[in-house]
Amino acid sequence: MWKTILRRILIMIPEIIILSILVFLLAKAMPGDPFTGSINPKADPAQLHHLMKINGLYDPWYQQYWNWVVHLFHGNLGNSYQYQEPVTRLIGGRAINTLWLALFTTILTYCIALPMGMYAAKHEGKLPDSIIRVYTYVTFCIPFFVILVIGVWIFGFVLGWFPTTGSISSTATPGIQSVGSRIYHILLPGILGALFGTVNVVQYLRSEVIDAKRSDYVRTARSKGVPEKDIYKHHIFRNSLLPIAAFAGYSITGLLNGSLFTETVFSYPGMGLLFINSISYRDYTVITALVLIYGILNLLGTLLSDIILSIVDPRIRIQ
Amino acid sequence: SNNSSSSSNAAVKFSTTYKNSDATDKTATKNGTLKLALVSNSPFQGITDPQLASNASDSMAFAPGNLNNLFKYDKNYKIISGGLADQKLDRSAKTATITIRKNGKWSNGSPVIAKDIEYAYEVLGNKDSTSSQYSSDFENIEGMAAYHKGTADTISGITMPDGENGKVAVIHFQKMSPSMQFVGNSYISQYIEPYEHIKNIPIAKLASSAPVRKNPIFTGAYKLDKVVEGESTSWSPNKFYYGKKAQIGHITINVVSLNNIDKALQSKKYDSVVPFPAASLGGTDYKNLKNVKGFTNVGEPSLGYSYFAFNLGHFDTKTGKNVEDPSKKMSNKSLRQAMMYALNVDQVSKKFGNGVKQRANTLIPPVFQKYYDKNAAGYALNIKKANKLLDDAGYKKRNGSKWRSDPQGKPLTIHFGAMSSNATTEATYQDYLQQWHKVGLNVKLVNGKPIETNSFYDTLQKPSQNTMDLWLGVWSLSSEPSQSQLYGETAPFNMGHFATAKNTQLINKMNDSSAWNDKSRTKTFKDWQEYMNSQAGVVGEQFSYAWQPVNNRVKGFNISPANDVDFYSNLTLTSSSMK
Amino acid sequence: MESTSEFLNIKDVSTAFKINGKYYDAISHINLEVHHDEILAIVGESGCGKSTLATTIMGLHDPAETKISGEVDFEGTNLLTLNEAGYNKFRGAKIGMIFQDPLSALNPLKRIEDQISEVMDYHTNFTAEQKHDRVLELLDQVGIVNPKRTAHQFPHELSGGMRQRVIIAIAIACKPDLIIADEPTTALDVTIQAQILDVLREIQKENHAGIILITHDLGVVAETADRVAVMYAGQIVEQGSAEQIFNTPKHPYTRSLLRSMPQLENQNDDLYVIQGNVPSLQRMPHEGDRFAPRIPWVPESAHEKDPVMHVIETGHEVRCTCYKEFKFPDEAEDVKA
Amino acid sequence: MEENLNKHSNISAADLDRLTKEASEEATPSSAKIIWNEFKADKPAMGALIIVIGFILFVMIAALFINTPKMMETNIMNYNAAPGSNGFLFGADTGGRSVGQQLIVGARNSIGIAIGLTLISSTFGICWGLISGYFNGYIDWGMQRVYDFMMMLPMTMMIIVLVTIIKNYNAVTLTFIFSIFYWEGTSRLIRSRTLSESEKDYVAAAKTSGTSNFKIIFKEIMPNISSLIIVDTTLSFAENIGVETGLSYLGFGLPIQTPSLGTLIANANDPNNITQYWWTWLPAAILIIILCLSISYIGQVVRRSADASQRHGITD
Amino acid sequence: MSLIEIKDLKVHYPIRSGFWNRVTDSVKAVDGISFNIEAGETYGLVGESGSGKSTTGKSVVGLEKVTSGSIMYKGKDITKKSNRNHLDYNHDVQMIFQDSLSSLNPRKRIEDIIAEPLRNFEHLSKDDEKLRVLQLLDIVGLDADALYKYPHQFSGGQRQRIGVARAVATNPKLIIADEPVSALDLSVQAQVLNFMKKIQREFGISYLFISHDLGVVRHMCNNIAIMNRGRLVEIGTRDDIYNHPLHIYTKRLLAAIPETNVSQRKAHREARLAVEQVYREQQDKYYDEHGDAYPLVQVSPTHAVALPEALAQQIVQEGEVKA
Ligand SMILES: Nc1ncnc2c1ncn2[C@@H]1O[C@H](COP(=O)(O)OP(=O)(O)OP(=O)(O)O)[C@@H](O)[C@H]1O
Ligand SMILES: Nc1ncnc2c1ncn2[C@@H]1O[C@H](COP(=O)(O)OP(=O)(O)OP(=O)(O)O)[C@@H](O)[C@H]1O
Ligand SMILES: [Mg+2]
Ligand SMILES: [Mg+2]
Repeated sequence: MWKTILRRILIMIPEIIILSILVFLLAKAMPGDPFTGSINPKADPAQLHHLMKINGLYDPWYQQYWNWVVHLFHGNLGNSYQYQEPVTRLIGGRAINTLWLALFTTILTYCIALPMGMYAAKHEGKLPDSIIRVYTYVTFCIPFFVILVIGVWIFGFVLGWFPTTGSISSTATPGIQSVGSRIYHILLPGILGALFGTVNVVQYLRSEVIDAKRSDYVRTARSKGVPEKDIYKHHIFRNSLLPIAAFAGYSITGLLNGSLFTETVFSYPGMGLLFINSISYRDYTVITALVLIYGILNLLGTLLSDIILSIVDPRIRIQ
Repeated sequence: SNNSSSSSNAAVKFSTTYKNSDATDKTATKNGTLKLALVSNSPFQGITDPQLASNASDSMAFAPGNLNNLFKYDKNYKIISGGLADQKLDRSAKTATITIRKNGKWSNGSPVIAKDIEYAYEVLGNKDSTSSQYSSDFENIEGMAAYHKGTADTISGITMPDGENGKVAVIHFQKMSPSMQFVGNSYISQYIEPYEHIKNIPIAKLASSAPVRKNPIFTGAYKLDKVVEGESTSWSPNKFYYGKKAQIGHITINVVSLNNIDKALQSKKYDSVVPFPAASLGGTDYKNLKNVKGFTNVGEPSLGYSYFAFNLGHFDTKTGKNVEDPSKKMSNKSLRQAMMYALNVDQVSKKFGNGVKQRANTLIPPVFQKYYDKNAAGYALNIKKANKLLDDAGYKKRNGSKWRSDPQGKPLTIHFGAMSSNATTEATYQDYLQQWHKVGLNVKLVNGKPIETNSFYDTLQKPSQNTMDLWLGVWSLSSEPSQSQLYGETAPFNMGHFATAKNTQLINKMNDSSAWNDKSRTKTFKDWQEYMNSQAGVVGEQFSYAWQPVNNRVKGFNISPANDVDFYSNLTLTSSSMK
Repeated sequence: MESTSEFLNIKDVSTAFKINGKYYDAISHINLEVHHDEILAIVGESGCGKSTLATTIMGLHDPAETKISGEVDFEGTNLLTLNEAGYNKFRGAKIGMIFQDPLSALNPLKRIEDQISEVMDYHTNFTAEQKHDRVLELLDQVGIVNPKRTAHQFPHELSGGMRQRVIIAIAIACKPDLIIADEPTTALDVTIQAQILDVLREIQKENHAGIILITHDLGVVAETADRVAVMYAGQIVEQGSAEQIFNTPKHPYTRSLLRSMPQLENQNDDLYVIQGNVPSLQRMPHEGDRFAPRIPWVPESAHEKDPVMHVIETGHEVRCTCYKEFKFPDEAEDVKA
Repeated sequence: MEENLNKHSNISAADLDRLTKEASEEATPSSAKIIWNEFKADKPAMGALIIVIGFILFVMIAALFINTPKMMETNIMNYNAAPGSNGFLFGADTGGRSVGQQLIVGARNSIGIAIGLTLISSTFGICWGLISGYFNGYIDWGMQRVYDFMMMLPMTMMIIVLVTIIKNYNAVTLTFIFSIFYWEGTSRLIRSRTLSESEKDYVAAAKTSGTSNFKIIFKEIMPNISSLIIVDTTLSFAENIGVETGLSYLGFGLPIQTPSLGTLIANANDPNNITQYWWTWLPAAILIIILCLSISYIGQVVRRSADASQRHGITD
Repeated sequence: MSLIEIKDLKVHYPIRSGFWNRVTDSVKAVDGISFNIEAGETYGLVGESGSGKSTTGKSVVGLEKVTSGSIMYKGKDITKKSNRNHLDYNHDVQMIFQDSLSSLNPRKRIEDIIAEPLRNFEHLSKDDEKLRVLQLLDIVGLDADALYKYPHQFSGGQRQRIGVARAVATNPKLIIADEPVSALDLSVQAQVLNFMKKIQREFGISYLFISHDLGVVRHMCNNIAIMNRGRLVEIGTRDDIYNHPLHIYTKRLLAAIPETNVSQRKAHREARLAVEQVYREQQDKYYDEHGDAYPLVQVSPTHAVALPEALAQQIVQEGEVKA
């Protein structure tokens, strides 16, 4: 099993290299440079050229790429031009925020979606099922940011239940209070994200359960005299939940995508917002690093899913 | 009140001060928290060192620390005594002598010393410095050029008569400039660096170092308690502050996005926003916020303005000078004037500015009360005149075309460059295009749509470009009003390459020896404004107010530049909860 | 063969499925008895209702989609009147069932041991240890060479024959009186089929159980069955002891089936082919002899209007009197010649 | 041998026509017919179908009568005019432009993008999935690596980067950019079905009948997964209508001169507009939801008719 | 010369494992088999599930990539694709599949299904083609109205006959029939077998008849090969195999055939158990040290068995004594 995982990771390496070159080139191809944006009378263009030069921005791209790779092997992703800070540290701080939020959203998604999906499937075709299906349809059809914007407006401003910006209150003292404050800040984005994220899980789970309900092994269980309740517990739910567990890895992709929106709407300083800002500042180093990190996270998500799946499903267990 | 706005078409009048008649509630003040919002769409960067910071968010986020400002100044930004240091200029000796007050201390209790002044120049001019604020003007300081190149280890032109730990620093210039009297000039830094605090850190790494980001020290009324990266700062009184002691127990500053600020203030999440001379709550915000209960609005003319510029030549990289090109499409003065007369900026300002914006009648904004020519006519809507100018200059509709062609009879298409922004600005662009179409000029947006900021400046900063014939740009100004860096003959930011002899002469005059005389300098500025208006090479579009609502529990809120140094120490609260 | 008491008595059972809102009989008016210590084979072509009969006895039909009438008298209880909980007392405990497809009938995610002991969870009060021992015992009993190892494996790790043995182990775990085996060997090779049938027989001997063996393979029937019921189009058309059915078949359908088997004697001849097809549920005729369309040369008059079972000798019953006049077309010619 | 065959046949050429005719009368309904029957049997689905088709037609035709440049002319005097005022039935937006007209043109543009995107990405994804699923070995391996790579790319980020690079993009370019990233889902689905379909004996039969691989893929396998293709395409169409809105919200969507449902809904990014000027964004949002709901409902019906056991309509 | 000569055919499927996922082992689905099929005969291939029958069949028809060995047809080795293309091989060699439903494309009408090989190999005019299809339908006893129907509208037996019609469309010389009747009911099975025989009689087609049902094989085949784990264990005429089986594996297969004579079932069962007993006890005698079958040795002109020479002779003699 470890061997297989290791092999999978090795296979990823060329993909990551190609991605890095691609991203690097694309970032360079964007019009402007990190210093154009800071146009104000105090900034002497000569000084900007000087800065461009000492940052090697006039070198040919392969040279720049090579330098970047060399630095990368020293654990250095370069400096952010905008934030004048090592990219690793900058992203490190933001990544924690994004991952907090993502983790919370994931947990919440499953807390909401699992009962919903199972309930709907158990009462297939009846009223609760219809209601849940309508819910999933409608949520599927509303663009994510609309959910966010309206959520912020209602729960943040009108009702004032939740904070609307940031990741932590500025006055929270370290310790319990600051953890509490962090949780308080991710509640609303987390709930809204989860509301959106449930759609896939509910639909997937529902069809899994319905398939399982009709399967031969459930008929076998019935013929063993297992009561209906236990059939659901031991056979149907268990068998349909396992593939859902593997879904968690794939959902990383969706969460990361969503982070661009959630963080923008909530001014939540995570990687998504950092990306949007860095785009307008042409902060190459940050853009490159973020795309690469998101790409790697996507890869790891897939890997994670495969691993979970191979753990829970004996049929595809990796030796 | 210290109302600087007397422009005829501004609908709203702001006071720079919120005169709160309630009594200060001592306990509420002592235990309370003043909550300020920092309006920005992106997290602030967290660079507390103002010389290294590259955008305004940081200076707002760390404003209660007073950003290591050396000088106190008056409402015209002229340096006066009474700040952390006093400055004395000696024109004959070509020196500036800066003397730190005896009780000047950093917020960690250590004294402010002469080396702190000198080190500011070293940080700025170091060859590895990441600061983008260095400009060739600083090479007016003796030895600065050598230091910047890396051939000298120190700046020979800065001396410390009492030694590094003394209180006096003397700067030797090659040439004195009247602008040195003003804060924000490009010869004398207004900042100091806490040398002892940061001396062990290579200048190249300063911006990312802990003393700058994690545990910075300040000279202002408040000291930093905590910074949540990119999001918020919180402050408490600095007991080492030399001046009036700070009174409010805590100040917090939180980043709030432009989209959310109205709602945030309406729902009383903040007392006010961090005051900043060029910060802008726009006209729409004003419309939404002007009547919110419990708040009073204060404002002063902004340090920024928007302008139309025409592409008139190119930048000669060899000589380092802007050169006009008579063959350019927009070289015809009548054409330029006609285009400006065709616009109804007044209407736009009224509609979208809701009174906090007004048509710019000149290129010096009203915040510079002394220099601003309030009587300049500028370009108010006058279609008839526009048509006449065009007709007279030979821009006629030929062969039944609905568009005017150029005097040679060739079809004329003018490319208008505009930056992408919010819906109202983009509606404004459309309005301008329509106005130009009304006088028969075929004006089109470059690429058919507003251009994203970076691409916009990327195009304009090329030494020579033909993509944009005219464009709408924005300046946020330094508090020193000289124009050489914007419109000077050698200024790379003179992106329209407007460079007549008269212009060069007037701009030089702003800073030559005659300018030491305030009256004479004022006249030069007015002459220049008149000249610029007549040439229509660059024409102001809108001036605006830097305004903000203040909750009525706050007392002592005065955003006049003259109060800048003491702004935070003057604040108190009249109640523990927001009104 | 100690007792031959009947313990399952199926009386007039019909099962109808709802298709497009209408009910169609898949089996109609079935009467059958099963005795201890016997193997009753039910044979018939695909689609004639064999599985439906089995699942009806087991009560595995969704009541919303099916309509069942009649009586299934199992040791004095009419199963059809039971509720779900009541039924569960019988399923697995008194009645075991073996399904056709051995792969899909096992839960792919559970170990063999868990699947076998599950049935004991509900019908015995064994301790975990006892259950474990019993599982190994059962696996051994059904002829698995290494019970310990197999108990730990997952279904996909076993071959088809082994899976079928596991299913048998599940069915007999609680020593049921009745085992219903629905085509237990169809998916298997001849050699394995023979082994599985051996296992079934041994178990029956040990438990004195009655077995209903559903199959369409006449060879299997001939080898294993004590009594045989031949089904056609939802009805039983002939039943009797294995000897009666194979040596003196009466019903034209039974005779046709037997005749279409490749035999040593007619090696180079064509095989006999029954004309036409088994009618689908919606096209099932509800009057007259359902087999009549497939033997058109038999005169109309030979068929009863409402065919009933006729007793020919003890235990041997045939539906409809057409058997009396039935001759294969070529035989008829032979007679003429 | 040829004679042998003929000996067996007593069919004359004249009979041929008659037989052909008789046979074709007995022919089973095509899948289109089955789907149609399904719609006839399901009233709400019929309603949804009519709404969608009717709306698309309306928008396409009505948009022809709207002079877009004229419509997009600003009139700042009508700044956010309320519905019913100044002759604006649906109100006006910040630029004083009719929301009603923008809805029509915007819907046309959004639907256009959705159609284009669905066509391009589905066609590509289907071909990719078919080819990759049919051939095993290096072709499949290579195609799977490309697929893996595409899956790794953070979609929205890449689109934003691309949109930033391409200075002069419009609806068409945007459609193409989206297409780069939207074929994966389809290709994955199609591939897995193709894999299982390729195992079936009719493929082997076609091979032994001398049919070329290309023909087997597109003439044998593809029709067999056509119901899957139809369902997937319908559902992606529903999804694609909303694709551009998100980017417009982030400010990387269509330029303001090209109205779309996305640019309209993006008006909601200012919380003030949410209540104060609700007409600038709400109708577009509702429109998207209704369209998307109807289309996904249609997708469900199509899916049902593809699955014979769930059909409501009588087909026999 | 035989119609088809199969020589030392091997088909191995790679098993990948280890860190680099390299081929470390292989499934020897077919592991060196040789036999010839004569024109006009039905050659039976019998064995347990997984013994490699289908793989052999697919290799002969060209659907499987062969690892080594040769299959000669008209003097050319058709394991090479170029040779197959050159000969229009599948014009002459066709296949009937086990699962009649899956072997007919459910989206195609019968006309198109049957015409498919015609369209590829014989470019006929539209009318000629239709005529041929009708003739073919006629041959397999289906009505003309079948033309426009879809496969699912037919019963299993009818579908299998359609499969036969498609296979004979190009007048092939050899048809590989891979368990053509094992999914069918008894009565339907009879139908299909009858048609196959009829067509053979009329067109002189050869069959490679693959089955694990020895009853059916006996009914159909003149020559029979018994396959066990990728190798042949016994080859012979019908009489050789059924009446004089030599290899224990063959005997075991034969013993497992259910006895239809009810009165003899007890005896039959005992006989079977006896064979099983021998099979279990004497495995090492009949298989080599790897558990594989030995190479074939000829014991009579028609009969060969995979045993060491000496053992083969011994068993032959024992058999004669018994007989
Ligand atoms: N759930 C159901 N709904 C509708 N019709 C059904 C259902 N189950 C079975 N049938 C129909 O009932 C008839 C009898 O089916 P059944 O499965 O009992 O036949 P069988 O004799 O077991 O056939 P096989 O040998 O193929 O298993 C068939 O025509 C079948 O199509
Ligand atoms: N594509 C494949 N990859 C790996 N192994 C295979 C493949 N195809 C067949 N095998 C293996 O080759 C062996 C022979 O398979 P084959 O299908 O030829 O057997 P068979 O005799 O036809 O069996 P059956 O009677 O079940 O059809 C089996 O062990 C099978 O698992
Ligand atoms: Mg059945
Ligand atoms: Mg096979």
